[in-house]
Amino acid sequence: MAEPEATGLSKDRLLELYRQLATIREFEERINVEVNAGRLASFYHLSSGQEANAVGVCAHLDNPADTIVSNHRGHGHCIARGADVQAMMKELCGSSEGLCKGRGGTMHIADIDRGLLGANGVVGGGPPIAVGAALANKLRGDGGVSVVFLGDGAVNEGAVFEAMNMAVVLSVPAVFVIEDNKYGEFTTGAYMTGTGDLRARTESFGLGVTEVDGTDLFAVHEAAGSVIDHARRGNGPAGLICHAPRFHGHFTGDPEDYRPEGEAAEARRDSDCIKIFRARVLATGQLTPDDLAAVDGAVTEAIDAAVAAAAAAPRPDPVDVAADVYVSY
Amino acid sequence: MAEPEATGLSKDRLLELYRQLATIREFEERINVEVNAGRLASFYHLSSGQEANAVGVCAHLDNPADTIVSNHRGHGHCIARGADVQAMMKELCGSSEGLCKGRGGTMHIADIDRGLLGANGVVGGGPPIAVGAALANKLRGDGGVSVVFLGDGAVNEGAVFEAMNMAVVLSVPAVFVIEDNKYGEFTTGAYMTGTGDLRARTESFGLGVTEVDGTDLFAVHEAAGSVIDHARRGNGPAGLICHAPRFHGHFTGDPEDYRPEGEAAEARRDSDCIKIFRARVLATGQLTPDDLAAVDGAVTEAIDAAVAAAAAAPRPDPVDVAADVYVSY
Amino acid sequence: MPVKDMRTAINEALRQEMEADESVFCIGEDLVGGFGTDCGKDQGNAGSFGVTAGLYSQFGGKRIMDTPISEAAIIGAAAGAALVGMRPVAEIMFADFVTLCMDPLVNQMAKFRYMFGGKTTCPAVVRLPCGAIPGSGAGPHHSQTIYALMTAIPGLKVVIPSNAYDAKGLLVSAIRDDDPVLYFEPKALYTESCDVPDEPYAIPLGEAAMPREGDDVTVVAFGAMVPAAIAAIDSLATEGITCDLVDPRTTSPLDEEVILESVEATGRLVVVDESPPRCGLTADIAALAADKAFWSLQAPVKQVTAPHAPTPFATELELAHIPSPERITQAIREVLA
Amino acid sequence: MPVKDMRTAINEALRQEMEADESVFCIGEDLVGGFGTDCGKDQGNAGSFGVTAGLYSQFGGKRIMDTPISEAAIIGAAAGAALVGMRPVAEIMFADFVTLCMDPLVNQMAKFRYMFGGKTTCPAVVRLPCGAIPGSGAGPHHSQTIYALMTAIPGLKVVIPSNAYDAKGLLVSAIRDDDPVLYFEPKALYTESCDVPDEPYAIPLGEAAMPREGDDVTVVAFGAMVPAAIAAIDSLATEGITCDLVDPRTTSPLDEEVILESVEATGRLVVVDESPPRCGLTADIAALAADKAFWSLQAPVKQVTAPHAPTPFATELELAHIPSPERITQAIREVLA
Ligand SMILES: Cc1ncc(C[n+]2csc(CCOP(=O)(O)OP(=O)(O)O)c2C)c(N)n1
Ligand SMILES: Cc1ncc(C[n+]2csc(CCOP(=O)(O)OP(=O)(O)O)c2C)c(N)n1
Ligand SMILES: [Mg+2]
Ligand SMILES: [Mg+2]
Repeated sequence: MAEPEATGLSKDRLLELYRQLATIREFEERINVEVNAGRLASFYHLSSGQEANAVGVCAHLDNPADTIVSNHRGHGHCIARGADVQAMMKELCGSSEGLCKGRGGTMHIADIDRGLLGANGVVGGGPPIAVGAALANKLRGDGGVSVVFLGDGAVNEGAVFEAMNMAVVLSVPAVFVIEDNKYGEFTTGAYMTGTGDLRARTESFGLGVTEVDGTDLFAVHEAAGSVIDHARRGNGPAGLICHAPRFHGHFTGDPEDYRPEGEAAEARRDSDCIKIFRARVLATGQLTPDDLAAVDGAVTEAIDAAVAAAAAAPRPDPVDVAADVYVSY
Repeated sequence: MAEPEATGLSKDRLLELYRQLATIREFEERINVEVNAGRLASFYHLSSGQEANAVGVCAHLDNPADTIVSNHRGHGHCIARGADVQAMMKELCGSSEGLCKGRGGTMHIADIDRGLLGANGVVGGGPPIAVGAALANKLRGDGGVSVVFLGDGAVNEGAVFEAMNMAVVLSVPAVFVIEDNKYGEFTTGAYMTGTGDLRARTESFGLGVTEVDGTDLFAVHEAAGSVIDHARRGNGPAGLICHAPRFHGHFTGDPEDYRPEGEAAEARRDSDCIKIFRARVLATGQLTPDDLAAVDGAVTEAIDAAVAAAAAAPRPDPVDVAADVYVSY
Repeated sequence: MPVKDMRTAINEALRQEMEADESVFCIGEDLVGGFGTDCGKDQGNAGSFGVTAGLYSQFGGKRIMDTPISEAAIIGAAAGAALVGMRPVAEIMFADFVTLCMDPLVNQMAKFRYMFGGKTTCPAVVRLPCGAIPGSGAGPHHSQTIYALMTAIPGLKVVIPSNAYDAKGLLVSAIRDDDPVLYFEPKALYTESCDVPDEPYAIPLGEAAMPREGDDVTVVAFGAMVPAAIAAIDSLATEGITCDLVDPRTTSPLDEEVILESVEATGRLVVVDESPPRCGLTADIAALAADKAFWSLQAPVKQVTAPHAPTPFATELELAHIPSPERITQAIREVLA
Repeated sequence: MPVKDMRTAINEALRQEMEADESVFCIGEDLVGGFGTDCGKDQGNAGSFGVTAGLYSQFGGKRIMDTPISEAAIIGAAAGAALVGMRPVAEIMFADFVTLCMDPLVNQMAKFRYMFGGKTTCPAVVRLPCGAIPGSGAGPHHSQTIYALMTAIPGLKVVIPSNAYDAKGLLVSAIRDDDPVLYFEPKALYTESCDVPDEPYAIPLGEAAMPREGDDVTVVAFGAMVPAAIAAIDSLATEGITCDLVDPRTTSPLDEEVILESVEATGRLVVVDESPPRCGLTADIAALAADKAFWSLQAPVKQVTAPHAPTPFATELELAHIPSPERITQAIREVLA
C-alpha cells in the first residue's frame, strides 16, 4: 500500500488536478506550435511552468458565488476555473463560436457563468475588479470569495496598491495571488520592486501573505486552501505569492534577448511543476504510470480535438462588428 | 545667560523661523476672516496648526536646485519656501498681479524661480512630479533634492505608491513629507489606511521614514534635516511623517459635522506649534517677549499690507482668458 | 407639484431606487463623512455637495460606504460588483478626477460586454459632479465637464441633466439600466429648482427634450448651458426671433432624430457647450448636421464653447470662459444674418 | 536618399536629439530590457516595437532608463523633470494605457503653464504607439488611437505622423518644443518605408501636408488612414476623379488654413479616421468646415470612421472595424453623387 497521507488528496482528486495541469500545459504548448506554424496570427502570453498556481488555487473555489479575475497570461487560470478548452481555442482563433464570439481573444477570455470575470489586457486592471466582486460577496453574504491573479510586474501599478488597501478597509473576501515568475516583460521583478521584498510590502497593507513554491502543486494547494478559507470566513482579504518560472518568452515570438542563456531550459529541467507532481504521486504510489498515461492520452485527445474544432469553426460575420456593445442603445 | 544649545539655532535663525510660522498663521487666519466677511469668494484649505511642518522642512532647502511640490493645503508650504505673500494674496483674490496672474488661485500657487513647483488640486498629484524633479537633480548632479508634501488621506492614491516605489528603484533624492492631520476631508486617516501604520507601510517601499511631532518646530527641523541630508547625499529617497492638527475645517465653510465637538478648540489650546515654539524660546531665553512682539508686529503689518494691496490690485482682463496656454501655438 | 432643487431630486432618486432594489448601493469618498470619527452624529457632511444626505441614516453602512481616496479602486470595484449583478452607484467627487479612474471606466466597464462576447452586463452608475460654478473660483482642477471625453467611448452611456425634474427621472433610468452609465451633475445647477414629483419616475435614456420651440434657429445645448440658452432664446423672442432648443439630456445614446428634424425645419443650427471646443459635443452635433441635415442648412453651423484653455480661477476670467447668454444670442444672430 | 521605415526614423530622431542636447533623456517600460538580469548583452529587447534599439549602448542608463510598470509615475516624473528644464521623452507602451496616466497628462502637464500664470514651460514628449495593426488581433486593450481624447485637452500638443519622413521631422520638433507634446506612433506604419535623410531636420508643428492634390473632393485623413486614403484616391484617379488629400500631421495645433482653402476649392469634404465616431477628429474637422467653409460646401460632409465599438480581436471583425480604402472610395463617390 502507498501513503495517501503524503498528499492528503483522494485519487480522483489527484487525477483531476493532474488533468488540469496537463491540459494547461498541452494547451499552451500547442498554441506555441500553431503560432510557429503560422496558423495563429496574434501574440499569446503562455503560462507553461506556472500551471500549479492556477490549479492549486482554483481547486478551492467550490462556492457558486466564487469568482476569479485573471490577467494577460490567463489561459491557465481559465482552464483551472473550468472554462471549456474548445470554446477557448476557438476564441484564440477568432471564431464566432469562441467563448467571447472572437471579439476578445487571448487576453479577454471570460465565462461569467463559471465565475470567470475575465482575463485582462491591462496590467493591474484586475485587482480593483476583484475587490468589487468580493464586496458583492460580502454585501450578499453568499460565502463567496473573489481571487485575482497578478504578476510580479503588475504589483507596481497604482491600482493594485489601491485595491489592496481598499480590500482591507472594506474588509472584503478578496484574495490576491501574486505569480512571481521573476519577469515583467523584459525586466526583472527584482529591479522593479523597490525593496525586492514583495511579501513584506504586501503585508504592510494589512493583508496576511503566504509565500509558496509554485512548482509544487501540493504546496500551492495547501497554502491556497488556508488563504481562501481565511477570506471566506469573513476575516478580510489575504495574499498568496507563488514562485514559478515561465518557460516561454513574455509572448509568442519574444526574442528573449534579455534572458540569461539557458535559463528557460534549466527551468524546464529542474522546476517543472508537472514533473514534480508526477514524481511525487508516483513516489507515494497514489497514482501509477498507467493512471498518468491515461490522463495524458485524454488530454492530448482533447487538445487535438480543440485545435481541429477551432480550425473548422465558423468565422464571425463582419456585419457583427458593432454588436453587443450595449444591452440596449 | 540663556541656553542656546537648547535649540542649536542662532537668534537670527530663530527669528526667521518664527517670522515664517507667524506669517503663515496670520495669512491663513486673515483669509478666514475675509471669507467670512464675504470678501473672498472661493473655498480655501487653511493650514493653521500645521505651520511647523512647512517651516521646519523648507528651512533645509538652501540649494538653488532644491524644489518643493505642494498640495491643495499649500499656502504654508509656499510661504515657507519664500513665495511673496503679497503676490500670493493677490492670487487668492484673482488679481492679474497674483503670483499666477489670477489663473490658478489658492490650489495652484507656483513660483518656479523659487523652486516651488506648484500647489495641486489633485490629491496625490504631487509625488510623481517630485520624483521627476528629483530625477533631474540626479541626472544633473546638482546636489538638489525635491520635497513633496502630501496628506494622510492622499497616501492611498495609487500614484503616490507608484511614486514611492519608483523613487526607490531610480534612487532619486525625493523626500516625501506626509502631513498627518488625522483627516482627509471628513473621514479619518485611521479609517482610510488599512493598517493605520503609515510608517511601516511607507517603509515597506524601501524608504527610511522618520516620524515626528509636527507641533514641535524643533523636532521637525531636526528630523527634516537628517532626512533631507540623506537624500541630498545620494542615498535615495526618504520619508518624514509629521503629526499636527488642522485648526480649521477641511475648507473655509466646512460645517465640520464629522468632527467631535471641541476637538479643534482643544488642538488650538494644547497643540499649537506657535505657542509651543514661543514657550520654548522664551524658556531658553533665546528670544525675549519683545523679540517675538516685534516679529508679530511686522507680520501683522505685512499681512495687512498684503490684504490691502490685494483688494486694490488690478483685475485680469477677460480677453486674456486663453493667454499662456502654450509657449507657442 | 412640489418644487425641489437638483440636489434634492438626485437624493430622492437615490433613496427611492435603494428602497426598491436591494442590489443598489452607493460607494465613494466622503459620501457619509465621519467614518472613523466619533462625531456623535448619524453622519458627517454627506459629501462635498450634500447630495447623499440622509442615506446613511436610512440605509446604514452596507448600502452607502465611504472609501479611501482611491478613485481607481472605487470605480474598479463598482465595475466588479456590477459584473456580478449588483447595481453600484459610485461617485467621483469632481468629474476632473476621472483622470484617475479612466482605466476602469474606459478599458474595463465600457468594454466588458463587447469583449466578453455579449454575455455580461455591467449595471454600474458613476455620478460625476461637473463643470464650473460661475464665480466660485474652483479653478483648473475643479471645473471641467469631462462628458465629451466619455461620450467618445463605445460602451458607456452618458447622461447630462439640465434641471431637477430630468435629474431625478434620468438617474432612475440610469440605475435601472443594464449598461454602465456616467451620470454628470452640472454643479452650477445643484441649487436650481423646478417641479419634481415625489414618486419615482423614469425618463428614457436617448430621448431629447425640447424646452423651447420656434421657427428660426435650432439651438442644441447641454447641461448648465440649457438655462443659459433659455435666457438667450427668451430674450430674442421679444424681437420676434424664435428658436427650437434641443436638450439631448443624454449624449450617448444621442437622440439624432429630434436634432435633425429640428434642423431640417429651421435650417440653422447653434450648438452650445461649456467645454473647450476641440473634439467636443458641439463639433459632434455640428458634424451630424453637416452630414445628415446638409441639404436643409441655410447658414454656417456655429459652436459656442469655452476657449481652448483650462478653466481659470479669477471671476472675470472664469466668466469669460463659460459661454454667456450674450454669446449665445450673438451666435443666433450670426446664423440669421 | 536612404530609405528607412518609421521605426528607424523615430529611432534616428531620438538618437540625434539625445546627441545634440544633454537634457534629452528617455524613460519608460522595457525601453532597454534586461534591467536586473544578467543577460550578458548590452540590452534586452529594446521595447515592444524595437524603436529604442541601440540607445542604451550609446547613451547608457542615465539617458535611457527602464521603470517599474507604473504609468502614472512615469508620466508624472516626466512632467516634473520637464518643469525644471529637462527634456524627457517618455513612452507609454500602448496608447491604450493613457487611461493610467491621464492625470499627469491632463491635469498636470497640460495645465502647468496656464495655471502657473505663464511662467513655466514643460518641454516633455510622450510617445504613444497607437492604433490597430490590421490582422494582428491585438484586441480591445491594445488597438485604440486615443489621440482625439488628447486633442480635446487645452495645453497639450498632438502629433500623428503618417510616414517615416514626417515621423522623424515631427519628433525632432516635438523634442525641441517647449510645450508638452503627445507623439502618437501608428503601429501599423512602423514597417512602412520612404526616403528619410540621415541628417536631423525639423518639420514645424501645425503645418499640414498635402500628399495628393486634386479638384473634386477634399479628403482629410490622420495617421494610418493616410496611406488608406492615398490608395482610395489613386484608384479613383484612374476614373478621372481627383482629390486633395490633407494630412494635418498635428491635430493640436491644427492647420485650419490648408483644410479650409482646400474645401473652398473643392466644395466637398470627406474626413477619415480609424477611431470611433463620437466626439472625434472627423467630427472636429467636419464641424470646422460646416462653420468656416459653409458657403463653399456643395455636398454633405462625410465621416469615415470605425463603428461605435471597441476594436475586436478576430481578423474579420478587426478589418471591418478599421476604415478600408473601399469605404473611403465609397464616401468620396457619395459626396460627388
Ligand atoms: C497597464 C499596462 N502596462 C503595460 C502593459 C504591457 N505589459 C503586458 S504584460 C507586462 C508585464 C507584466 O508582468 P507581470 O505582471 O509580472 O506578469 P507576467 O507577464 O510575468 O505574467 C507588461 C509590461 C500592459 N499590458 N498594461
Ligand atoms: C484626486 C482627488 N480626489 C479627491 C479630491 C477631493 N479632496 C480634496 S482634499 C481631500 C482630502 C485630502 O486629505 P489629506 O491628503 O489628508 O490632506 P488634508 O486635506 O488633510 O491636508 C480630498 C478627498 C481631490 N482634490 N483630488
Ligand atoms: Mg512576471
Ligand atoms: Mg489629512
